[in-house]
Amino acid sequence: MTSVLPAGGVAEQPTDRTAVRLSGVSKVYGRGPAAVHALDNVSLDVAPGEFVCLVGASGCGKSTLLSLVADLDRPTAGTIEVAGGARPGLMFQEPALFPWLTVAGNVGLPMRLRKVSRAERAERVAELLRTVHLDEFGRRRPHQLSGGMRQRVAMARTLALDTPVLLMDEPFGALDAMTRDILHDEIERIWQQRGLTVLFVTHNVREAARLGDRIVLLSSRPGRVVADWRVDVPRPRRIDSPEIAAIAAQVTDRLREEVRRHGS
Amino acid sequence: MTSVLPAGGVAEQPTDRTAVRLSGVSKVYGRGPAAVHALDNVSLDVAPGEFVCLVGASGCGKSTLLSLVADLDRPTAGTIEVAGGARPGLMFQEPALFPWLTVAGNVGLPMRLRKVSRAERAERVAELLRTVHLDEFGRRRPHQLSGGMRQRVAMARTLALDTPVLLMDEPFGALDAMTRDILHDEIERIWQQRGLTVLFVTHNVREAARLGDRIVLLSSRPGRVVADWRVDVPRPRRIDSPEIAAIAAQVTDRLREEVRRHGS
Amino acid sequence: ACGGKSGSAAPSGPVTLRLGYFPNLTHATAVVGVKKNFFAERLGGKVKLDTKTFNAGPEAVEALFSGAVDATYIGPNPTVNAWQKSKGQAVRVVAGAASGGAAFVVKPGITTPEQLKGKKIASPQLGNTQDVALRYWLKQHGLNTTKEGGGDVAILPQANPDTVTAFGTGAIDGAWVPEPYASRLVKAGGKVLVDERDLWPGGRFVVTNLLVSTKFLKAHPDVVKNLIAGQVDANDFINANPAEAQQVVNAALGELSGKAPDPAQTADAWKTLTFLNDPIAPSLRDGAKHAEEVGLLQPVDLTGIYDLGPLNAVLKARGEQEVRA
Amino acid sequence: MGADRTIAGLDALDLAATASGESRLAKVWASAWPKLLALAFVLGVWQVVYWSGWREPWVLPAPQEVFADLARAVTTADFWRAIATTLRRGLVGFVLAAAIGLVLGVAVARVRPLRAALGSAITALQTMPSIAWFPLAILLFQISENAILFVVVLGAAPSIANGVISGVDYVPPLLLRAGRNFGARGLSLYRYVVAPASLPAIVSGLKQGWAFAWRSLLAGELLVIIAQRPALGVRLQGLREQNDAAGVISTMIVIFVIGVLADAVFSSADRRLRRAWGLDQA
Amino acid sequence: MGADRTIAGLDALDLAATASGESRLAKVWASAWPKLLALAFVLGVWQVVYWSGWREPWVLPAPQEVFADLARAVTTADFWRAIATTLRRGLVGFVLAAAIGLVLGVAVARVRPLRAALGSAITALQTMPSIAWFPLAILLFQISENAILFVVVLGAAPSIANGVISGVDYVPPLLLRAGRNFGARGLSLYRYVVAPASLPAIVSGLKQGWAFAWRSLLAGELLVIIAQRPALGVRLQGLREQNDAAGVISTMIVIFVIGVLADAVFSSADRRLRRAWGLDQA
Ligand SMILES: Nc1ncnc2c1ncn2[C@@H]1O[C@H](COP(=O)(O)OP(=O)(O)OP(=O)(O)O)[C@@H](O)[C@H]1O
Ligand SMILES: Nc1ncnc2c1ncn2[C@@H]1O[C@H](COP(=O)(O)OP(=O)(O)OP(=O)(O)O)[C@@H](O)[C@H]1O
Ligand SMILES: [Mg+2]
Ligand SMILES: [Mg+2]
Repeated sequence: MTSVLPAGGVAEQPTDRTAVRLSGVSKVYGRGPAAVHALDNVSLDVAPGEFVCLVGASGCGKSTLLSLVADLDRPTAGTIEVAGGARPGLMFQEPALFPWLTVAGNVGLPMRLRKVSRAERAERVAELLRTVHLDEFGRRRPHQLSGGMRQRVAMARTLALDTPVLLMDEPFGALDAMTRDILHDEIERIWQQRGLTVLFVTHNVREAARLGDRIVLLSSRPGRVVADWRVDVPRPRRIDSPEIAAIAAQVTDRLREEVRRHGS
Repeated sequence: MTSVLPAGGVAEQPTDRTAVRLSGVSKVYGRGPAAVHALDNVSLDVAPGEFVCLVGASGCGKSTLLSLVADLDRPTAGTIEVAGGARPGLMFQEPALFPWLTVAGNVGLPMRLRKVSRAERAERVAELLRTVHLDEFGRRRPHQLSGGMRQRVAMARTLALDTPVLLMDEPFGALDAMTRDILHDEIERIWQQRGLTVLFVTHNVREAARLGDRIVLLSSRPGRVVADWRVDVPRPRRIDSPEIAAIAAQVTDRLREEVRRHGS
Repeated sequence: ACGGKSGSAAPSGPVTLRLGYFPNLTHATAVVGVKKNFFAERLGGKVKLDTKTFNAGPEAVEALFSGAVDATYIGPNPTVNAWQKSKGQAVRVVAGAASGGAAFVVKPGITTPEQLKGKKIASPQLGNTQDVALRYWLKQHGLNTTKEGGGDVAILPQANPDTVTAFGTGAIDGAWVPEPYASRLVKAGGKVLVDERDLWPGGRFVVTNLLVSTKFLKAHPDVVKNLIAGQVDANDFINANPAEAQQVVNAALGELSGKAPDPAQTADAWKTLTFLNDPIAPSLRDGAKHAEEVGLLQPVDLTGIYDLGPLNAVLKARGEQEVRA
Repeated sequence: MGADRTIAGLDALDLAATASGESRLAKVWASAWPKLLALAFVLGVWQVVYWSGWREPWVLPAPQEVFADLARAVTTADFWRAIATTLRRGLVGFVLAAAIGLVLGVAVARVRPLRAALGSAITALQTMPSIAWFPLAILLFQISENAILFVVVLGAAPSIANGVISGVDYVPPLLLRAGRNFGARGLSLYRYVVAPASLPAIVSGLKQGWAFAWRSLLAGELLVIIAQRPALGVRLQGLREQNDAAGVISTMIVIFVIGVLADAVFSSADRRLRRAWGLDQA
Repeated sequence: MGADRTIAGLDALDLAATASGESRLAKVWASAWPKLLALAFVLGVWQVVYWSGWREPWVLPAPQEVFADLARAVTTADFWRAIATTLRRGLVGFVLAAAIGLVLGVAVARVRPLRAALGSAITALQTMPSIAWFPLAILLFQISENAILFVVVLGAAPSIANGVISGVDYVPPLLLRAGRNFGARGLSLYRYVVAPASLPAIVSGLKQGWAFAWRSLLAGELLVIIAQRPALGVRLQGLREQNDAAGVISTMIVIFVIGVLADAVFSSADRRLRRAWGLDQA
């Protein structure tokens, strides 16, 4: 059902079937004695169409890794390659909505930047807002929304990017269990429909098991890949199914061990 | 083990044993056709020293309720009373850290405002940072922290307020399961030591069952109290114990029903 | 059109003469000449007169230097500056326009030079005509002054309107100023200690003259001659009809500020002025010498600053007495 | 119970307006009475000082004298022509300065070598008094409207550029990162992210720029007095030279009123911005 | 694979400095060469225009003539005394204006009736030219340093107040709520939350205020020329009245250099702020 690789990172042979490849990536913030080694020699290959969940303790470097893959920051060492020159879309850990735009304006912006026609844009924005169950809120401003609603708008906006590679940083952190379940179905549907490659950071190990083809565990300071599970549960999956629970338990044990070793 | 009250709110007789009392509280944002009825006729009594968890779908009015209790906003109707004139401390849903202060400066600010001496402040800040496992990060700036670390700083800062009533809005939303477990223990310890009254918003129903004396369920638009459970599991509790799981399942079912009725 | 072009145009072609002046009392010649068309009549149909008004001397000289005007009425002080800065190349004085119109007004208690010791006296601007006159007069009466305002009498260069206000509040004890400010100080309770006319032979000293760019003068001597002829007509008119001239000047002042000054005040000031075509060359030279003596001017050779040929030709044609540089 | 619901002075005033449900009339009144009170106060003090005989009336005229002067002026065509001329010059100069200031500001804010080269020069230019530019203005533009415009633009553009720079510098990095991630690069990043995010600072810079433009203009109008075209700056100087205290004060009142109107324009832009951003509810 | 790692022009320049590990010397050089280049460019153009004989040398002097003038000036004591006097006045006036502007700004920003009463008046005062205040300055302060200070403060304080107002208006409501929740009310809310949160806008307002102060000062120094005290404003006006083009330009250079130094002070405050807030890494 699951296969645990040896800790220390993936060492597969490079193939053409790689959507995202990190080779020996390190990231150090600052210099001198105050330097923070956020990532240390991380290597990771993600196949096209794969749904990879990243888990790890708070502050272990997950967000850093995503921002490197999204080319918003440069690694201190190592290389990052994204297949076909595609720019990955990133859903940030914070909603990062533009306060000067309405909800619909925020969701429509990536399309405006791609010069999608106004009519098509309106249609797609409406569809995306339906996906995140905010169809009535298009004309609101970000400050008029609740925390969870903002997160959903951010998700719709990232989906509007239409990129083949999607990076999501705790997209459902501020959502109640029900809404989260519904959005699990939606994101799975979109992933399958569009044939996306997804790198998905979460703290909810069950969520990782519910969604991922693989679960990658990062250690803390410095961030290293310490475990990599393949989740072979057939889809559609249910988050409260015993198989998912079993995998979650296994990952949780390993995570607990990591946290104990390093402190949080 | 649990007692479910009739939906529609608490109707106990007012007693001296009330720390926080909401009577017929409504909150409407905006006016005219665009008005949002965030809360509608909410009544709720919290006994001194009680740990009450609030759950509800995204956008149902939980944050609104907390900000009314914290006196940061005025109810459109109804009254809110807090025992002994104590000002409740609120941990916001966002970290809301001050970018111009270091981590230690942020945590120390509530004490500075109370004119706590410099030496005592330094000591307490160090203690609070130990509590949230960020003892090495006192001299960092908020922008140098990860999302989960920021949330923990915000928690330490709220604890520095030393108020008898504590309001927490999804304090552990951005934390991994391990760190969260550790902080569950910490917050429970502090709550018991200080004899606090806590109103705690969470999306994690297990967390609610793990921590709460009571779990209150709000419905969506307009927000109303629709259920109120007493959690009689003796402490210390474990989040993965079957009793907690059973209560969580019960709450989840009711929540699911609510969400289905209203849409998310 | 820029200066270069009109300066080098063939004398026969259409020419534009750009003439500058200040809308104030001492420029009454120019104001009357323009408003009553004396210039236009003399210049004839072939020459277009384009007038520009300035607020102060430096702008007028800047405009003359950069070719934005071809001629301007201006005071003796900027005249000397323009001559000196351009090393005698850029400009020539071709006529005078007015004389007089400056006085030393003090608080009533002061009647003798000795009483000025330790007092604060204002002048319009360091090194200008009145400032030099004040310092020279004080020196003649044994009172020392310095450029920095030290010495026996403290001299404060100050804008004339502010001087009137300052005198009104008692902040200064007197001022050597041109008209109409001298009259205003008198109205504010001051007393004339020195009328500058009393210091000059014949009571005449230059206050306004006509400065022409050398280039334009060389290219269009006939135009300059006609301009001067217009000015002579204007001065004749002023001297023959002082009341009407005052009205014209008052109206011109009113155009600027939206409000004409009190005619009585204008009449008061008018009495101290003489409008004449003689540039009173000795007073310019003596003024410069005085300035040198009180240390406000580098020695300057004014030889050649006057070109009075066209003026004398005009005067001769009218049978009037010629003037000398 | 006795809840702690007392609010300290300042905060009570802060919160007063948050309470909704005021009628329209009440709102107008709330904005009008402080203005009227301030006006009454100033007039009162002035009148009392006048009555006290502190200074002669020709130095410090009575309020009624000034208002009589103003009443006389408003009936003349020249008064309105002067205002129209100066306003037109001010607007043209301001628009030019805004265009130059915006471009310069954006370029300097984001292109490092340009910032190193020109950053400090912008402030230095801002501190240069208008009269210093007069010779250059005449040299370049002779005696023309353009010479006045030149002085106005040199006065206002640096201020606007500085506003833009400060705005661009404080755009939250998270929003920039979001914009980049959406494929906004170069110009489109400016158009869709940097510009709107720095709009508040830009509006504030434009307001400061207007003040610089207006002051430079009133000085610059003295540079070349263009015939047959009355202007406020010339008028102010003319009255000053006539030592007409009442006239000077009444012209100051006109300048003041124009300033208040200009402020109303900027403030309404600013208020709309704050409402949209959710900043007026704190 | 062929990853899309090309970065468009502007962005490349943006990012250039993010790359760490530069040596100290390299940094100094990176900030110096654009300045030197700009300087060389200006001097070059000036020299070429001079050589072209476009204008006579007394209208547009050669660079070397101006620098010779400057070199002569710097050896005189009066030159340095003039700079010292004007700088001292500027600093005193600016500090006064800053104090008044800050208090006024905070009061107007948060007390609604005051805002309604004075909000627009502040901008209107800002647009009032310095010469309009001269009569009042003399009335109130006679012939004294205080008259100059009065004009400077009236010039700069409104600008600073406007900066403060704009800063206070844009404090994120969340931070205000957090501050209130921690028990910060009234003054302490200002001290611990509003003031630091609006610091960037305040610094920018102070910079604009300095420019206003400096310009008002150079005009105001002509108002009362105080004995034995040479000053830059007087010097500039004196040289202009003598139509001494080289002298005017060399004085402009001095004013420019002082402006650059003033900017350096404000910029370093601003840079420190941005570093602390984590804004210089975008
Ligand atoms: N300032 C505001 N203006 C208008 N509407 C608002 C405002 N703040 C909140 N709302 C609305 O009030 C409702 C309740 O919001 P609230 O933030 O209390 O929800 P919540 O229960 O905390 O949700 P979440 O779990 O997503 O944080 C939402 O529909 C929201 O859109
Ligand atoms: N700009 C920065 N400057 C300095 N240190 C930083 C910066 N950004 C992140 N770090 C540090 O890098 C480490 C990894 O941060 P990162 O945000 O990647 O963690 P994370 O895994 O996303 O954590 P979380 O789950 O809490 O969001 C942390 O120790 C953090 O303090
Ligand atoms: Mg993170
Ligand atoms: Mg909430």
